[in-house]
Amino acid sequence: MDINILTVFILAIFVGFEIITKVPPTLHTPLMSGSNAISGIAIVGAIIATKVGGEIGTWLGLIAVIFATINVVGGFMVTDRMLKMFKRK
Amino acid sequence: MDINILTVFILAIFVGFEIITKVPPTLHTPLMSGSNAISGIAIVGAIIATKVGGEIGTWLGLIAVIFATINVVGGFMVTDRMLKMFKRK
Amino acid sequence: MIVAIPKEILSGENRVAATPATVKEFLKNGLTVQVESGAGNHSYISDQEYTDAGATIVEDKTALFGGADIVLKVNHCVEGEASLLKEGTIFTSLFQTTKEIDAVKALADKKITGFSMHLIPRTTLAQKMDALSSQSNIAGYKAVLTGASHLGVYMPLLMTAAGTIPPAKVMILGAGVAGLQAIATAKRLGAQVSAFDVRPVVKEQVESLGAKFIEVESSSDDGVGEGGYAKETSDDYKKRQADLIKEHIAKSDMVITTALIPGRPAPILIPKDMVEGMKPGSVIIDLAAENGGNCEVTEQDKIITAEGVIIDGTLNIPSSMPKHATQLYAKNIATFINYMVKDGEVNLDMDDEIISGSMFTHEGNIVHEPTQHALNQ
Amino acid sequence: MIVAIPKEILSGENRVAATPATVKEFLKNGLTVQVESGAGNHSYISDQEYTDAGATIVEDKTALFGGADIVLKVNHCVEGEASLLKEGTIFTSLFQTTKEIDAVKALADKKITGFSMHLIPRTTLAQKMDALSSQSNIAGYKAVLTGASHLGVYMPLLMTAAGTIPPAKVMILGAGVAGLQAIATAKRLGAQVSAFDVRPVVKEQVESLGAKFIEVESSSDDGVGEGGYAKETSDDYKKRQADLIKEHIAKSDMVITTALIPGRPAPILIPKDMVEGMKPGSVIIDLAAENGGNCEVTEQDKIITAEGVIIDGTLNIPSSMPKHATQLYAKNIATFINYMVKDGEVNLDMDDEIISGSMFTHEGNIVHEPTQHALNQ
Amino acid sequence: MDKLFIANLLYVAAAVLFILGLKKLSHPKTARNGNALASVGMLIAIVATLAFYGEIDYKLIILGMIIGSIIGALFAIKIEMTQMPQMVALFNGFGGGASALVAAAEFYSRTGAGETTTFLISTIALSVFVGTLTLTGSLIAFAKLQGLISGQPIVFKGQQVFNAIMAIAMVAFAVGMVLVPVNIYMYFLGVVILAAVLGVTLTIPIGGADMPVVISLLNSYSGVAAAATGFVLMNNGLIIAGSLVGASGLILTMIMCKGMNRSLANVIFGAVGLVQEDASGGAQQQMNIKSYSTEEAAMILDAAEKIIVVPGYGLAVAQAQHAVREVADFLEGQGKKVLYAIHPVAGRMPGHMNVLLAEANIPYEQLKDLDEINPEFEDCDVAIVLGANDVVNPAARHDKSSPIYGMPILDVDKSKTVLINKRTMNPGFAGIQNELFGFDNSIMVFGDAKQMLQQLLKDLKDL
Amino acid sequence: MDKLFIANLLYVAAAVLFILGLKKLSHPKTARNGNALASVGMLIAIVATLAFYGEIDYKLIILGMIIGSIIGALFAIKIEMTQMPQMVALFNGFGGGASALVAAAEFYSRTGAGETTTFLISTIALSVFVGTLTLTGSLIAFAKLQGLISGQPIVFKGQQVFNAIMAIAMVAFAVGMVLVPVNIYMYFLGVVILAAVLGVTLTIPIGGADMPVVISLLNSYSGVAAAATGFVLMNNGLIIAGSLVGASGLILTMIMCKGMNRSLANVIFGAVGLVQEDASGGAQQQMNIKSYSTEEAAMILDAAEKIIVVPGYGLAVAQAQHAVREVADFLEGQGKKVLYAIHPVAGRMPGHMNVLLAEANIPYEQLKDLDEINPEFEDCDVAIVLGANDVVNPAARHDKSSPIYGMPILDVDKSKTVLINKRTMNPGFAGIQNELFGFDNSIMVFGDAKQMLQQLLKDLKDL
Ligand SMILES: NC(=O)c1ccc[n+]([C@@H]2O[C@H](COP(=O)([O-])OP(=O)(O)OC[C@H]3O[C@@H](n4cnc5c(N)ncnc54)[C@H](OP(=O)(O)O)[C@@H]3O)[C@@H](O)[C@H]2O)c1
Ligand SMILES: NC(=O)c1ccc[n+]([C@@H]2O[C@H](COP(=O)([O-])OP(=O)(O)OC[C@H]3O[C@@H](n4cnc5c(N)ncnc54)[C@H](OP(=O)(O)O)[C@@H]3O)[C@@H](O)[C@H]2O)c1
Ligand SMILES: NC(=O)c1ccc[n+]([C@@H]2O[C@H](COP(=O)([O-])OP(=O)(O)OC[C@H]3O[C@@H](n4cnc5c(N)ncnc54)[C@H](O)[C@@H]3O)[C@@H](O)[C@H]2O)c1
Ligand SMILES: NC(=O)c1ccc[n+]([C@@H]2O[C@H](COP(=O)([O-])OP(=O)(O)OC[C@H]3O[C@@H](n4cnc5c(N)ncnc54)[C@H](O)[C@@H]3O)[C@@H](O)[C@H]2O)c1
Repeated sequence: MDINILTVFILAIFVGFEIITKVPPTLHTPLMSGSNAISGIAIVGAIIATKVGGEIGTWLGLIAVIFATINVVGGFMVTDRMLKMFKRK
Repeated sequence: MDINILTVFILAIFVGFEIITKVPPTLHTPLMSGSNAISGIAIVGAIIATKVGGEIGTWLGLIAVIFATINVVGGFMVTDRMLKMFKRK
Repeated sequence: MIVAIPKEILSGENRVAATPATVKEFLKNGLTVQVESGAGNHSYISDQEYTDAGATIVEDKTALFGGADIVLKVNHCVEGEASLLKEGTIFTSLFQTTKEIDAVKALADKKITGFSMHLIPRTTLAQKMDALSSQSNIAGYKAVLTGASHLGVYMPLLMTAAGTIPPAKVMILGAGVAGLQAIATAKRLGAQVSAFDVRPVVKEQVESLGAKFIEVESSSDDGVGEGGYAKETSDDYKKRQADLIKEHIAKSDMVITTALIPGRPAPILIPKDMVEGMKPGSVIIDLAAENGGNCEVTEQDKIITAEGVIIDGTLNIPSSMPKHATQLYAKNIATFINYMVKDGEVNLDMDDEIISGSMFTHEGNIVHEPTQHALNQ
Repeated sequence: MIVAIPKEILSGENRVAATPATVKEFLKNGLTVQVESGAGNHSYISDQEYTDAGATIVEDKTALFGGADIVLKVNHCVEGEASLLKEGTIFTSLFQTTKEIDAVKALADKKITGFSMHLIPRTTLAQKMDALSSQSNIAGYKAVLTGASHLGVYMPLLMTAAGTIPPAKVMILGAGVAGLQAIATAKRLGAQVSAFDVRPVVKEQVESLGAKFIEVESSSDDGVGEGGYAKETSDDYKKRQADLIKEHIAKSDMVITTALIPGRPAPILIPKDMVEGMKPGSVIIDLAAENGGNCEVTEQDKIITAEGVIIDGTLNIPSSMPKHATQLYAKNIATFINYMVKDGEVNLDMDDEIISGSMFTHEGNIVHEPTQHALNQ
Repeated sequence: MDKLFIANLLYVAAAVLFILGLKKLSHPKTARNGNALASVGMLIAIVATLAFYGEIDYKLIILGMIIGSIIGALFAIKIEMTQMPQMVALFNGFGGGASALVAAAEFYSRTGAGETTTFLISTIALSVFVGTLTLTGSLIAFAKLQGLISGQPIVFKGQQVFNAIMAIAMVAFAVGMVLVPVNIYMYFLGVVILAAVLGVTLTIPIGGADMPVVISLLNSYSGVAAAATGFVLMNNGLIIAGSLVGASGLILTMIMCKGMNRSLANVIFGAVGLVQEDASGGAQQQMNIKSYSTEEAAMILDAAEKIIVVPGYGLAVAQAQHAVREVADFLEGQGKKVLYAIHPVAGRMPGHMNVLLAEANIPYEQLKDLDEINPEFEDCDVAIVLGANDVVNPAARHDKSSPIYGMPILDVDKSKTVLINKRTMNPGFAGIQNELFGFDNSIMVFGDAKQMLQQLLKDLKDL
Repeated sequence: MDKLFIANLLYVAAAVLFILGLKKLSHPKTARNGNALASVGMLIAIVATLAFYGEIDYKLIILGMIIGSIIGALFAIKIEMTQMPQMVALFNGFGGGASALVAAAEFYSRTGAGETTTFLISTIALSVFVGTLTLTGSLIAFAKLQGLISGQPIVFKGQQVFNAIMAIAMVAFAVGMVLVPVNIYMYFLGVVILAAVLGVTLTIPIGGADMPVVISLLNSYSGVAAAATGFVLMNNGLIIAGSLVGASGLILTMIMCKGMNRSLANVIFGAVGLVQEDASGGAQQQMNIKSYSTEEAAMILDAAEKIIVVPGYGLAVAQAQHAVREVADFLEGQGKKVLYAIHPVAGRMPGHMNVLLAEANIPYEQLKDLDEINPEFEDCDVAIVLGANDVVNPAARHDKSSPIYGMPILDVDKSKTVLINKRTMNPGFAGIQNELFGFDNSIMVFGDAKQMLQQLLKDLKDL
């Protein structure tokens, strides 16, 4: 395994730990929702999976694409809807 | 160039930006001093340089080792001395 | 029905039982109001103001009393007044029924329905009618002002070019309504205030006003009885408590006493020897003077100096602040009357705690236990 | 040198010029102190306490005056006292030299060196000797207490079961030392306080006590002269200012006036018609009564009621708080004397602002300009 | 430069956008922006993959993406605001599921091609395990919140032990996958099934107020799953984004736990629900008491514009007059309107509240008596009741049997939210319970008034 | 696994320690620990290089490290506490120098070996440029602080233009290195020389209180140099640690600028010194006024144990009685002793301060009059003078010509630190200047007393 990819992994964890420090309670749910949408990055994997595979891989990949797209599209949209509510008059 | 090393670089910068958020003024100098000692990491480069080189490289490397060691040893020691002062009675 | 507001005849009484505002309330409730001419003078209310509010001014006291269905006064029924009333009239005032036995008898004989504002139960609901509270509150406030005027020293701490003036030490004995207001007022003026009362709940109330509650700290070395109670009522405890109070009084610049026990003479909290122990120039305001005083040396309605200590036994202190005393009392009594009156008619609901509780004569009988008791003695 | 402390003979004067504490200070500075028997009675200081501090008690006034090098009093030199003094004696008291011209002459004739505590310069350094400040401060404090006692209403805002009591409105005219202390005390009691003074610096001081300073807002529509000044002294401005004050006074429950102009009669700030405009039962405490009063209706040393308004012109208010009034005055005068005395000897340094400034007679001459001026008129 | 390099470069750009997006998402003012940034990042990542990742079955993918988009968008648009939390749970489950599916796809194709390095198999096992657990756990959370199954914690005896055994078994299967290639498909299936069961059994004992914490934790898991998948595919984008979400989700979970005064362990091991039950099962006679932290109270106040403070005897007992003024000053400084409602019999003597508030120098103009203030509650956002009880007891209005029936009270319940501070559920002077505390718009913040207000001020400043 | 992999793994471990170390260094309680962690990280990095990086000239290196250690240790031990800042500057210069030297060594050997890829040459140019600039800049900073050259800002006409031209020239040389390999050595020399000059000319116009900011910035630069060197050597350890330091150093620099109310641009472009001069050249007649931010004041108070508050008329004007109580309450809550010194003539009427402080309910026991408090200043850590002036004017003690000569004053100057708050340098009631403000142990915090105290409270809580 490439050492650099491990380094990337470790540094990314650090960044993840550090960027979230203080979050007002009202933002707990939107932040959760937004970060959930980001975890839809699995879509990249899903796209790649469709190509690699034999039969099973392709079909699993398709379902994965659907799932991940729901996560991404739904996630960002729901988050945005929540955040719209907070706008101060 | 390896993409991962670039990724590492970018992530490291993010970490650097994120870890320092609020520093009480009394710690400004010690923190500066401590992080200065870390920049003595050039010592690693210096060690490597001694090997690579022809004549010039080696000698430049030696001076670099001396410089970097001063930075590292002096840096950490001075930082520690400063921090010792803050200990509450 | 006609509500009559006579002029008070006890000397030194500046209050009156109605204000233009309460007159309006009566009218709104379907009653008619007659006010004796000049009744409001001492409270800075002119006859004109009553007329403007809708009352009729009556010059003749006999006519006023004789024609009234409800008579509202501040003081109890003074000699001769009872005889002017017609049978069945409702008479309401601040009436110390166990003390003014003769007046009670006169009312009972005339078959008057007598209510005393003294007897209104101290419940949350009845607070709007609680004249004892409203008048005690004035007494507590005024006591501090009078005391501070008597004092030869400043109340607050002052650090000046000519030296540091320590804050006056004020001690309040009895922290009921008057005592609490005295605490608040003395604190406002910057004094160091401590207080004592026999009721233990009062401690929290005293402290909620930022004053110190004087109490013997339960020494932990000699075991404590069930929940600490046994010990605290022990003789030793009582003695130490008394010593502590004595000690505090000796250091005080001003002592205000308000301790009362309903229906009984006021307890003596400051015997003569304690007065002797006080600093010359210090002041005692005895708000219990009317009931015999909490200080042994107090003389009713007099300001005396004994052993260099100024002892003020002035009676009827609320009357010295007539505008607000009248305003509050009138509101209390009007709330009470309007509570009984529906659409212009009185409804004596004997099941009602407030109505039955504050009634002392009815249809020729004395219906208040303790008053009956006092009569029999 | 002998310092003599006579008993005050003006009626109603409870103060005295020394306390046991200041006696000790004199002794430490090498002086001898003689106190007239009973001098401290009204201030609750016994002869014994003076003796304990190191003073000698003298029964005979003539002997006391005749033997003294320095005589310290509270009041000016009352009839007969001057004749008892020996030539060259230093006499110091609260002396209104422009008013008590005869007494000044008597002292000058006797070649007495006279100092008045009234004339001590109002500098930062001299504040320890500033008896005017210490006594005015008492007056301001006491004025509020007396006023509140006269009032028919509460000072603070109270929201009670029998209705909401609005805070009393108190207006202070003249915000020197007495006025500022009156503001502070009235605020302590919870009143709504506003104040006015002719000196513009006072605005900040009034506001620093949390009270409102009454002033005409400079309307921006009609152009402002150099830095706003021209306009503010215009007749229109003055008129609007007067109207504003009148308006405030009409709404006030209590007005305390303290306005003085050194060496001149007090300005009339409340003419009769303003009194008429006030609510019945409201109160005016005129601290300027001694100098003629700020209220036209004020009668010196009397409490009167005019148009339903109580007007208190009581004189010598500090004397009604004798313990502290004496303590502070004695400290002021002792600081002044000890300032002049080095090792038991008086050193009259005429270059010293404080010494020369407060001297009014010396070696047979009247050395104080305005006094000289008053004498010539 | 080769295509993969470009793709990777774009992944890094996407990652940077994710980082910035998450940062902004945690500040109220920039949150919406942050979400937009993150979504742009996602777009870049997707485009990069489609454009530079070589032979892909575009038709299939476009089909899948269209289906997914429609479903996702429909859900997101149709859902009601109150159902947001379960939506997040559902989406999250899909995300976890996708990771697991990708890993599974890789598993079949790579093992089919004979690749069985320890690294590959173990990352696949991890991805499948975490992904599947996330999927089933999220579905349970969704079902609970949506009311499909009971929202109450469901517990049974030996649950912890059962879970532990399952977890151990699953790890054993995973180890088996690596060590015993012969049975690899069987073991794989075992891992999938056990992970699915674990997802259910770990989530089912949690309920009520703790659900958000669980969802947040599951969100963190889905990040971990994505990262693991990233290692399977050796894909930078997945690794960075996945570990970002994994780490930040964990932090968020911990922040949420702290806000509820719980430890994370408490939540993970399903003990949460039990504690919760104890606290609410007390003497409150059917009242549904909502106890909030000062932090949450601060958020509520932050959103309010008109606030009415109702002081009572408890404020005096706590001597909190200065503290309340500080809080009010701060709120006014933020442009809010603050009034004080003084009930005529609040406290223990006439004018008790006046004495108290005068000491703290609260301007008289802000003090309103009963008649003045009662109409004001209608359009008041938050009424803060501080140590008052009898004077805000609605029983006085309707309960003829109540000893205080007929007394006029402060109509705090008319305001949008009633924030009540007292130390316990004990009654006040009149000795009677107060139904107000259980009203839908009532919120309790327990504690001594002074301490509570001081903490509240701190929290307000920290927002 | 191959050796390089192990070395790289250890570098990552070292980087993690650096990160944790820096994090801990920014909190007072963990700072020392953090420093230790970072030094362990460095040890790991060094050992990893020595052990796993293949053929190295151990003898030479050990020699170099011994020499360096001795010099570094001697400096670190011998130096006085007051000289710490210049020490940091010096060490930092060496660090930057080392990076430049390594890059130079690589330059000679790699170009010697015929390697001249754009990437290599440009990273070398960057490393040499930043490293050299750091070296000379740091040396100037050291010299200034050590008093070897004037600490005052040194400015000349056209400085900015000169610097700009130099910078452009240097970039041109660097581009030359990449594009015109023939003249590469000449261009290289040009870069080195120009960088050295730029280091001097950029640092020299800065002086006084701004030096720490410059050192911090140079520290950030040395990180950048190390990172650039890392790219030259394709070494993970250097890249991570270097960019960490570069980024965190920049953040720290910005924090420091913010604390001084300056923009970073202001510092970098040497305009700082000029502004500084204006501020101190005013009407203060030779007094050396130290103006602190509330944040710094908060730190000073944080370290104090006994604090005496000295209120004056200004406190009343600002109506800051409640604010001062809040601050005092907070400090007491931290176990500190707080007293109030009431001068008899503070304010504008007898007892003015008493009225004021009573309003804020400050306990009488804490108020001390002149005679009581003056002996207390001796062992007082901080005296906070709030809007008082005449009553703390030491001229009253010694200056016979002063109108207040002879008045007893509060001996605030006897305490370790005197923190004075007022709005301007205007005099008080007596109309005279106050020499106290220029005392060595005096610190001014300008502003309205109420606002200042509110900010101070916030800063105290943020510590
Ligand atoms: N105003 C008068 O003149 C007067 C005179 C006598 C009686 N009363 C009666 O007193 C009552 C006044 O009503 P109210 O609403 O002001 O008071 P209340 O009904 O007595 O309620 C006060 C509440 O404050 C809470 N509390 C006590 N200490 C506290 C602390 N340190 N921090 C936070 N909360 C605290 C108590 O609950 P916890 O124990 O759970 O904390 C209590 O429930 C009325 O019933 C009135 O009739 C009034
Ligand atoms: N106590 C008495 O009875 C009495 C009576 C009359 C006169 N005095 C005299 O008054 C003086 C009292 O001394 P002091 O030290 O209390 O006062 P001071 O010497 O008058 O000084 C007050 C200082 O407060 C500052 N200040 C004003 N407003 C401020 C605000 N909002 N925030 C922060 N600072 C503010 C002013 O400086 P900036 O303008 O720069 O802010 C001023 O220098 C003495 O000279 C005394 O003799 C006293
Ligand atoms: N329910 C209500 O809403 C309401 C309204 C007003 C008053 N109250 C309550 O009624 C009670 C009586 O108030 P009050 O002012 O009329 O009382 P009071 O005038 O009858 O007595 C004054 C105080 O003296 C105290 N006292 C008696 N003997 C004493 C002794 N030997 N030493 C020291 N103190 C002694 C009493 O405990 C009482 O507190 C108070 O508790 C008050 O809170 C209730
Ligand atoms: N230097 C010191 O340390 C020191 C000490 C004490 C007093 N002082 C100052 O001396 C000054 C005088 O104080 P005082 O109390 O003896 O004053 P005072 O008794 O002579 O007069 C009282 C106030 O009345 C005001 N006044 C006069 N005419 C007025 C009018 N027509 N309308 C309204 N107000 C009018 C005056 O401005 C003054 O403020 C004050 O400013 C005080 O601060 C200074």
